[in-house]
Amino acid sequence: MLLELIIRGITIGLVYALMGVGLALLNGVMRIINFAHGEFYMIGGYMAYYASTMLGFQFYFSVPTAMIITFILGAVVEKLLLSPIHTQEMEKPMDYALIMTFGLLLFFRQLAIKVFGPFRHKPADYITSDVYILGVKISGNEVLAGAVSAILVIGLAIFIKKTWRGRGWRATTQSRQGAKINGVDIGKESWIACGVACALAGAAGALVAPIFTLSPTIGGSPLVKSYEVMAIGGLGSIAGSLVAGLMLGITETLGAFYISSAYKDAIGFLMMGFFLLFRPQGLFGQK
Amino acid sequence: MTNTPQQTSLLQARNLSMAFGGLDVFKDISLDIFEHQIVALIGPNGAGKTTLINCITGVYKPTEGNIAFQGKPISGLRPHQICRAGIGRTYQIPRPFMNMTVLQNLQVCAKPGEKDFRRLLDLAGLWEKRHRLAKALTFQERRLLELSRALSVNPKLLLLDETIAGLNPSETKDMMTILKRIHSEFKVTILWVEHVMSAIMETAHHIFCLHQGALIAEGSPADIANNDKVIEAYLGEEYKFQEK
Amino acid sequence: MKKNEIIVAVTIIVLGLIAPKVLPSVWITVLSMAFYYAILTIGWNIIFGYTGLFSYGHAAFPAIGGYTSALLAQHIGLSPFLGLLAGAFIAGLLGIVIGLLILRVHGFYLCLVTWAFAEVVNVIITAEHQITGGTGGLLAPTFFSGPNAELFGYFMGLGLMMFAFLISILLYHSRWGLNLFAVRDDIDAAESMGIKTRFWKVFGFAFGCSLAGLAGAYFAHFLGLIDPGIGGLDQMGYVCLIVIIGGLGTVYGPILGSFFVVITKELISGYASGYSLLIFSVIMILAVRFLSGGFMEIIQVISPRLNNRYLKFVNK
Amino acid sequence: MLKIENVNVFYDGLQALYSVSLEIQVEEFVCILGPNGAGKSTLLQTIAGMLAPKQGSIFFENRPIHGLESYNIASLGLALIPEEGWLYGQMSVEENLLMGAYPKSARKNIKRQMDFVFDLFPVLFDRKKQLAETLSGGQRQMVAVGRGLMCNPKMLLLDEPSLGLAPIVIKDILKALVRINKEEKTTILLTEQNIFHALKISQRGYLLENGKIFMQGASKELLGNKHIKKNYLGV
Amino acid sequence: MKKSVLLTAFIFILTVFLPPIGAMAGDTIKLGVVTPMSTGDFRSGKINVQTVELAVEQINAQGGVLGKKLEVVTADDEGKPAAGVIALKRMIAKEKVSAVVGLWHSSVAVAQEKVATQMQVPMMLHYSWTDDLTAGHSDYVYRVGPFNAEIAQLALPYIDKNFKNIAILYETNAFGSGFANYLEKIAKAKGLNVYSIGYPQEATDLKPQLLQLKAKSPKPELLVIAAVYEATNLIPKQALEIGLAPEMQILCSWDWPTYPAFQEILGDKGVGVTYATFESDKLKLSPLGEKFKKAYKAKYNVVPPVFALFLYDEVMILAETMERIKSSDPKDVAAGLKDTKFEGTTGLITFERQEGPGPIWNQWMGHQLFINKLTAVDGKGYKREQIYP
Repeated sequence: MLLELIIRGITIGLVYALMGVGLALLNGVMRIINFAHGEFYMIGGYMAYYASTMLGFQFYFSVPTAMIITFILGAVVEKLLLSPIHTQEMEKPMDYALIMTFGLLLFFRQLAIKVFGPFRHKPADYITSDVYILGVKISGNEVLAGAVSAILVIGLAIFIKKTWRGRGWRATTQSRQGAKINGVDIGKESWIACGVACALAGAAGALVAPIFTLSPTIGGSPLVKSYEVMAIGGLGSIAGSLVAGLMLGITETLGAFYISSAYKDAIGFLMMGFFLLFRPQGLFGQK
Repeated sequence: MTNTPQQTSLLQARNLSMAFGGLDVFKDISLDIFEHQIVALIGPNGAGKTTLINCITGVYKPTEGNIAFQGKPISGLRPHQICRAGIGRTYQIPRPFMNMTVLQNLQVCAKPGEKDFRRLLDLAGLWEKRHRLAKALTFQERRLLELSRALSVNPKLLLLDETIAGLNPSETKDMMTILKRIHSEFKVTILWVEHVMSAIMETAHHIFCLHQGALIAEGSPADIANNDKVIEAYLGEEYKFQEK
Repeated sequence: MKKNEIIVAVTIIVLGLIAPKVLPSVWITVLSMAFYYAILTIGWNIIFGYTGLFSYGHAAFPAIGGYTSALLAQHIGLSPFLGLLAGAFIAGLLGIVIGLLILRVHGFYLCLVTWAFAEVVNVIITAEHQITGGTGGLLAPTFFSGPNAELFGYFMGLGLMMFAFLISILLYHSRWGLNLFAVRDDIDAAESMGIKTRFWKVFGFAFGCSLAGLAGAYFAHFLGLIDPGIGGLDQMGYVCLIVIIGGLGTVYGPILGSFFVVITKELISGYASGYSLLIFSVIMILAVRFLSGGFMEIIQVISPRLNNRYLKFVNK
Repeated sequence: MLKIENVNVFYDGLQALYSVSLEIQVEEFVCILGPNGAGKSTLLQTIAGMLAPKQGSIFFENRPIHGLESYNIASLGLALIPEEGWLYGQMSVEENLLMGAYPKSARKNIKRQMDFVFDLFPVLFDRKKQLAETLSGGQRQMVAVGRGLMCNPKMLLLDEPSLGLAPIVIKDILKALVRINKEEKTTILLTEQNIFHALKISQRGYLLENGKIFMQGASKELLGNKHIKKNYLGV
Repeated sequence: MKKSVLLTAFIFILTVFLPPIGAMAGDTIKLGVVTPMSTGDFRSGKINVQTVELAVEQINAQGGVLGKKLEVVTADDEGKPAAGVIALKRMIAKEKVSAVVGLWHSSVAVAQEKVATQMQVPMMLHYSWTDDLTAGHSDYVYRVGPFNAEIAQLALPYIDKNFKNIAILYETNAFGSGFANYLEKIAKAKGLNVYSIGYPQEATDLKPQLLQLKAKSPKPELLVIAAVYEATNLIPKQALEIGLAPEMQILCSWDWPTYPAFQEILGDKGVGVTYATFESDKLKLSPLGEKFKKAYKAKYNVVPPVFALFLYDEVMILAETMERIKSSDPKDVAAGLKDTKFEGTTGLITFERQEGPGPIWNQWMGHQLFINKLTAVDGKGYKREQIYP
């Protein structure tokens, strides 16, 4: 049983990591708190659903479609609504971002109810057969979600580490002024980074859509998880987010089984609270 | 030099050291500040002057050494306790409470019952503007407000951090007048960190010179001006460059 | 307490007393909700607007207050009026505990920690369904019974709101309030100027929480029911919205904002039922995008002179 | 090379620069002297586009740059080495240096520039995998200077590179500056509090006081100037 | 200061003693429908509204009630107790309805019951199963439909006959907890081994709970799902995915497997799931019931679910009661309902006052429970087979 729990924890943990990584990126480059992150997850899920039902796409087309649309949406949102944070000198940028993204959360959720309908939808299973990992039966969808999440997170980590743009983003995270004088166009990088973060959330939504199904309100839980991942892994740390996601996934699964399934969601929050209070730099960060 | 300095020690620092993450800011500093003097603390940028002020006011706890104020040890106390013991301070960049009115800025710090705000604000020339928010004031006015706020706690010792930096000559002159008035009218001892040498030479009774975390000289203005080490610290050592 | 504020307070009381006679009776519920939000947001205004602590877990405290009072009424038959006190007391007590915990975190971290706390409270309420009734909620006795119960509940709310309003005004003009403002504006400078910042931080936080607890208990006994929705994230969003629209850190802000938001919501839902939240979120986004200063900014944009008068009015 | 005309800059409501004008020729080594708070950093940051002048104009190679964003200015070959360093603490020395070559135009000859930087500061070569925040003050300053050099700049703006450093380290850095000026033909504009250092290695100097150019002249002349000694020590 | 206090006191006295402006009596009789319309089980809510509209249409076509037309007013309770209470309060205050029907989720109705009693407006329940709703014996709450204790009793013989170890997965709300507790009690009394686990109604990941069941020994042979919210469709799917089903049989507590969403989510994996229902080809309808079924099919092009029958009965009962007592005043209607004797769609409906505590005071009883199994699936839907009785 323990083995089964750990394997399940890892699969879900990878999806958490994917959500958290996007948020960590956003927070690093733009220094804002984003409450609408979960809504891009929801939109990504719906986009994959429509791509698969209306256009008949297989998952290797429908998931990228969802990512492209959420990328565009994220970039537009940044350009129109969030950019004043770094283009104008704001007295309280955090409050602005908080309330703005909260407004976006409400907006997307309500719009989704009107556009997609309040009904629960589910795209056709991406992989219909089950997979056995170390003798544990796991549905193909979950394996796919875990694997693609891992690939995306590692891909982002490599992108951030190796490319000019990625290096620029990391530089912006650590010293905005330094990045400015080194020639980083923060306005432009912000919308790209925001788009990428949203695309990652959209990918997560698209990947788990056949597992947990879709409804306009599904954005809440992944939002919460991504904040937990980000806080545990350290603000702006990609590697930290990956480890934190796995840690959260495994702890939650084990906790729900051995302690109480009703308190499953509290586990992540308690971990987050603990880290914020006693190790605010996260798992890997230095003070 | 209007007053005759009395030789009672108000603040004693003994073997003070401060380090951040293994990096020494200053090391083994001992100094005495005597009552009713204007004492200046000079030194090039990065010498550790502001850190010293922060140690005295309790913002940082010195890694080693003791500070005594009026004979009582104050190191390890929280800043508000040190303030209540009679030490007021200002900041390099003025930090009044921006979203409070000028009057509120004074009211909040003063001990209850002492209501002589008019005198303090007249000194700063801000009585007319007492209902304005601090953030609506000019830079110079904010600095004056901060000064009168520091006086409102009835300090025995006032720590000033670069009070005339960034002021133009006429403003500097005004500020000097105000400082002298504060010294004579409010009977406070002043420890003044400053860069502008001319101002210090004119006002201070006693000068400490800090360089790279060590006290390299102390004495009267005249002594300091002719001190080789001080000149060296400011003008730099002679370096020989291989110039073609 | 200034003359202007007395005038405003009396006007609100007068309008509040007349309203049930002239407005259709459906407005009683609506306005009572506005009273609830006003008490709740006055609390948050003290925490954030006065003390400068961005608590994103404020919605947990009405839940705590409401459930405390409802449970006490259920188990030991405590009267709803004492339940208000109990709710405020327990919420304040928890506020002190959380306030002590969050002394070491600032800004973004503070926001996340308080949010985590609120969500843990919500999880507990949902998980302990044997005690709290789970998502179905818990029944609570109403203040009064009989056909006029709602009207009396309304007056009760008006009274409580005025109580909270007066407290926030008194705090605003007192030395206590000044200490909170100093902590908000510059905590280091405040500490160096002899203010016990740790104490005032916890005080401001717990005080606001206790008002939120009061609001929660009122909500429970007005509706006769409390459910976990009261502590949800969307409620927190409303709290932010109300205070920001009304004007952060001002005495009138929360009340102005509450009435504006609740009444607008009611009017919108009358004309475009089902679209109300959508329209509302658009208003919210536009308001934040273009008017970060709330109503104050509208006044400023329209007329600087009016703004000066307003400032004088508030601060005099 | 660089021409500044009547620039007025306000900083947080306070006027920091009062109609400052100066001109720097190609391959010149110019220093700006002045006490703390005189406006030296403000001036350099204004040139680099971090602050916008309220009035006045700035020309770099006869191109107006006063309206440009800092990232545009960086790609023109004008590198600022700020007082606080603005290093990327969680990135390695090598990555910090690479960031210096971020503008597209600078990415071609990274190898050469990197070698030059390591030649200037051999200590950095040994520590190139180390995180910047673990370096000592002097090494950080070297990284900052090296990062500025990575884009093969036509002109270098240095803001108090000797600040808070031990004499031996200051010596290394100043030596490096002389080399950069001579070998790379890079124009240098340097601000210093320590006038002796600055005047010793520069060709020309400006004295900035209270946001105004108080005096200017060849370094040798200024070095002997009585006013400067008086102005600094009050004797 | 003094002046303003006096002024306040004066106005307070004035307002408290002045009579409020009364609402005008309208020229229609209003019937309220408070039901989930946006979130919660809004699909059923839609059927509720349609049913009432159909019934009112029929009544108005025959001349209305007391010479006036009946008018339907609807309100959304969002499936949430607080929203439901506010919706009901507003409905009563604003519209002056004569009675309220269509109430759905038990947890919402439990809260609404207090409001209706306090505001003295009769409310009628048709498919909210919690015993407590009528256990309070309020004069304003009536139920034409089944309730938890009754359903558990009806299902028990089937469970007892086929299984030894059963598991109950329930929503932690009034309906779910109530049903699970009662079933557990009577099943244990029969000597069955029962595991029961609750979960919050919004949850979409039920694997933690299912994994706990999977680790139990002896293994449960039957999983009873006591749930109403939409996410519950995921439980059979997730049970299959972790390998708990199909060894363990799944029994859904009512007929939501017949809804289209079930097929969308489960597809061919839904085959083999069983569910309890009141609907069957064997269910005998009265002539009124047949007539309603036909009319509903004609108007909405689907066969009405069984709860629509109960709701239809309620509207008819209300109309009949008003005619009988010659009044549409809510208080009178509530009193008049006690003497109901109405030949409904499935049989005679009376609200007899039986002795003793429990839910059966204002409750019509006359149900038969069937258990169906999904046997095959094609493009149109599942094929089902009745396995009990």
